[in-house]
Amino acid sequence: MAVLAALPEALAAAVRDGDSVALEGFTHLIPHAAAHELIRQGRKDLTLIRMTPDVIYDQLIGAGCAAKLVFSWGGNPGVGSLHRLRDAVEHGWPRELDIEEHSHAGMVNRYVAGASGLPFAVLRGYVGTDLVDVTDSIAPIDCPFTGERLTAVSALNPDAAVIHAQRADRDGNVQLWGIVGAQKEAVLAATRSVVTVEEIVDELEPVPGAILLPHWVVDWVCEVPGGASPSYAAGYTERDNDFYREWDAVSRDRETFLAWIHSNVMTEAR
Amino acid sequence: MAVLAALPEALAAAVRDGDSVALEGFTHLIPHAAAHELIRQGRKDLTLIRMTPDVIYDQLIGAGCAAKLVFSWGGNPGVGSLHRLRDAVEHGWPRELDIEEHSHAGMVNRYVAGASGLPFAVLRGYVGTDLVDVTDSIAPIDCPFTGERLTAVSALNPDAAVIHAQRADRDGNVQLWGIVGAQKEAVLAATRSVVTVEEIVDELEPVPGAILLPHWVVDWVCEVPGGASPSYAAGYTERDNDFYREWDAVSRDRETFLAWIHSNVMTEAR
Amino acid sequence: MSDLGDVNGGPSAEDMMTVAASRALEGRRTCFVGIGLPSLAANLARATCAPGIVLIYESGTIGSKPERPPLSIGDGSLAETADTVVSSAEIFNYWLQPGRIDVGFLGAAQLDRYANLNTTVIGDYRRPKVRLPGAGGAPEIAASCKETIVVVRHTPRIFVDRLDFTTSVGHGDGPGARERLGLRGAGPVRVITDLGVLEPDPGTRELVLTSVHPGARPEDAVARTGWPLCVSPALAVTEPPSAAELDALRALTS
Amino acid sequence: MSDLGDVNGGPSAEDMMTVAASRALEGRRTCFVGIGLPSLAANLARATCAPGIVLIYESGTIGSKPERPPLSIGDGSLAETADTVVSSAEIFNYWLQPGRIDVGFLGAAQLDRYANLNTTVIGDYRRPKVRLPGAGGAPEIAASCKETIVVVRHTPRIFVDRLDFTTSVGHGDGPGARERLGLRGAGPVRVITDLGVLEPDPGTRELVLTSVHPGARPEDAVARTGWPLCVSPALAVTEPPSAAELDALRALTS
Repeated sequence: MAVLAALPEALAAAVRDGDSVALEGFTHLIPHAAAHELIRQGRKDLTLIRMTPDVIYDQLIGAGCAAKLVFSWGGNPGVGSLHRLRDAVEHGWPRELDIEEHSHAGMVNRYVAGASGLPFAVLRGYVGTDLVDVTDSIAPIDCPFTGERLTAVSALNPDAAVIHAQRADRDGNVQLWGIVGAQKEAVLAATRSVVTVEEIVDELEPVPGAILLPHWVVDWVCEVPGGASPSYAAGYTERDNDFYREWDAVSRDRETFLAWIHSNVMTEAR
Repeated sequence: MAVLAALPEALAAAVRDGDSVALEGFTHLIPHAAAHELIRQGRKDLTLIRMTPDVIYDQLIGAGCAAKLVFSWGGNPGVGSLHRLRDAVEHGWPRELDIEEHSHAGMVNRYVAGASGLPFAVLRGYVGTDLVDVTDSIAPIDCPFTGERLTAVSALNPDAAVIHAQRADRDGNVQLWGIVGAQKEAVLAATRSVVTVEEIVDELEPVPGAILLPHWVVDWVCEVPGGASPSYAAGYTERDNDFYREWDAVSRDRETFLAWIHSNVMTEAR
Repeated sequence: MSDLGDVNGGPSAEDMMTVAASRALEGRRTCFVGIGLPSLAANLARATCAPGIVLIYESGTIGSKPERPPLSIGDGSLAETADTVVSSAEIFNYWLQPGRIDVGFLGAAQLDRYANLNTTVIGDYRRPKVRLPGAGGAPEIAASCKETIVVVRHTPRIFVDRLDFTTSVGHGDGPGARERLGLRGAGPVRVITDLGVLEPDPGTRELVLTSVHPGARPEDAVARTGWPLCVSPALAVTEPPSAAELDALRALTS
Repeated sequence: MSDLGDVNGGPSAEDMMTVAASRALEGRRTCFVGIGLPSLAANLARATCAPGIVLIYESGTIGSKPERPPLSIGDGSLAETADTVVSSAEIFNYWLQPGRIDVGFLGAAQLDRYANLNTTVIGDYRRPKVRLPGAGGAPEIAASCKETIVVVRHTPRIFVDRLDFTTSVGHGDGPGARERLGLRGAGPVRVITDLGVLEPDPGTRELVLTSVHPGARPEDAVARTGWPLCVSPALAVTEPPSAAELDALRALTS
């Protein structure tokens, strides 16, 4: 049952050290403000889950919040590598980072299984790739009708899902539209959920292409205007592509990165 | 690639004797006009597929078009039994009707598997019911990660799917909204598809809750205003609940039924 | 048939059944609703004891608030008044299956002492005496909702010693059956009829008559049950419908 | 590096690669587009040889018609100009997996003689020299599209004898490999580089240089390939970019 709350309180209640957390979003509606709050709260040993870890996961990893990353594509879209992710994987800085790696099709089906109350999902995927050898949550499965061999992936049920959406009403019904990614599945698969929104409104006007997360499957709703920036919220904010380009330089160097976190995250007005 | 066509031509090309055909819809957008055209064309030996066979399936079965019914709930919603379906199953009139019976959850997952290019789907279902004993397309399956036993159902890939929608554009992009049921899955799972629409428009205005079937997955689009009546098309027509109540009396008696078909279907203006 | 006063325009046995069913939703947050009497009772609950309850229909509507109970579960009013409408695939996979819905409302053509249900056939499956509509959403509602409530008329044709076909599992063959089958919901917690209320015995899981409606006698229930029905030593009498309940019911059905 | 005349403001090798890639979409109905050069080429095709082509992005947009190629595959312009936007689950399960998409466009950090691709790591998987972004949608694009086209620069770092990691399967270990693995699409039909075009030999499935771009020499391609590259006896020279192609390209990138 959704509770309207301030972001620090909601995240303190929803995300604890050692939790598995999915801050989902496919380029659109990335929950930057929530990720920064997790860094400020000094969360440790998180298992970070996401199809497309980008700048906020680079920041969480570089800030030492993560023990493990479960993902399918980790990059700065259209720009290049995530240098903090690379530094963690290649050199163990600031700490070793475990990797559980899938394809997008596999990751999204893991969320679907989690949202559906199933322990696994079936897909045509991975066959002939080396992912099968390095990832334990992939296994062959045979069709009981045709005998055909397919691939199973285990369900994802994060301890917490954190997403950003355009708006919610005062009951906590959440509405989002545009590229909707795997956000619904992540929230439905998770034990706890926090949704930051651009605004809280009296009435949710229907919007073409919008999906709704009913108040009774959401735990906390926090009004955080601009909470996706430098990502965007269709209808509210524009993507700051320059920020993503500039992040490449900021993140290449450990000291520059730490200074950036200090100035832009740790001292950000709460 | 969608072709705009007249309904008789489209159905003559899409549905042949002996085909498996899904005329889908969940109370809303039931393709009555298309079903009547199939009766007029004298189709035989069809395997009729649908989650919720209602009056049009009663008519197709009573008219002798069907050899088999694959379904999960066959009734006149809110009214009672389908008497033609009952007569076929209980007394083999006008011919024997094979039955392949599922639950809604199983049927819809069979469509999902078919639409997804998979030979089966997995669900929590059927366990402890007698459906397991009478239906071959249900089988146990074990999770390769947890060992838990679940249920598999085989995919449905009808030879043809026939649905009704609110509208299409001149390229054949189809838009439908309101209760959307399993129509998208039925079309994506089928080899061929026919969509009747209330109107063909120059431009499809976005509508909240609407789904779109792109022109390149639809084969024939036919403008048939009122083609769902006495079912309804949200935003265009209202459900004629009286017709459904009156169908109970019409369909109880074989002669009354045949006379109704003669007057209302066979002699209907094409 | 018990009769609370049809002739005087008072509540009928059917009204009492509906009201009793509506009361069973008090304190519940979400309800998966079948069509017919369950839908009427669920909407009555929304108008009386459970104003905030979220009604979910298997046609894919979540949070429907119809002014009148619809003839069919696919009525336009369910979609128009819903918080959201989802596909058939989504309603069963994302919403029903994981067990996130508090209570499921079911009817049946046959019910046995463990509240297992038949909605498939009377007689032999391959050449039945009566071909019923079939399973619909019931098997998975019965499996997955946190609890289920069954609403049926109390007649010997329905309350049978042995089902002709098991469409939906209640308490299976007794204690531990649901756990052995891997069904995650608690199963039927109450059967509401036009005569009274039955609840599974906590030990044997067999249905016990725990309440009779005003004007109905436990003997009537026993006589209309195809197995030796146990009557609770603490048998209660159902609180009669209040004026507010009857007014709300009339407003829904007038 | 071949150079078609950068100094004179004429087409660069990069332009030639983009134009050649765009031409590969002629006659195709639907294309699953990766980001970067594939997206630019796909949108160039829409502006030139394949005006009706339906572009599908893994962010869930179907029928996107952006005025400019987006920086990321989740850009707002892709959703705003799309025929429809679907969830991540739907784009992979209903649209990509069943093999209904004609052609998939892929890039890679490493490619071998059978057009198998690596986008995961350079070096050892557990302690890599370079950690690359990973698989994304590529393994299933490579498996499921009716055909795939790979667009990469022709350098020794990319054209390797042996992949450090197989992220996406091309022609596996040669003839019959895709069938043995149960991959239903035909796999890579063309590799387009800044030097020319490679196609799998119909018998051996090994990539053969079948065309060089104007100004490029087959020796350049052989020298930049980590295995003994076969050159087709019928080696063609790629038609240079037309004025219309270059104008359209400038309009997209200016």
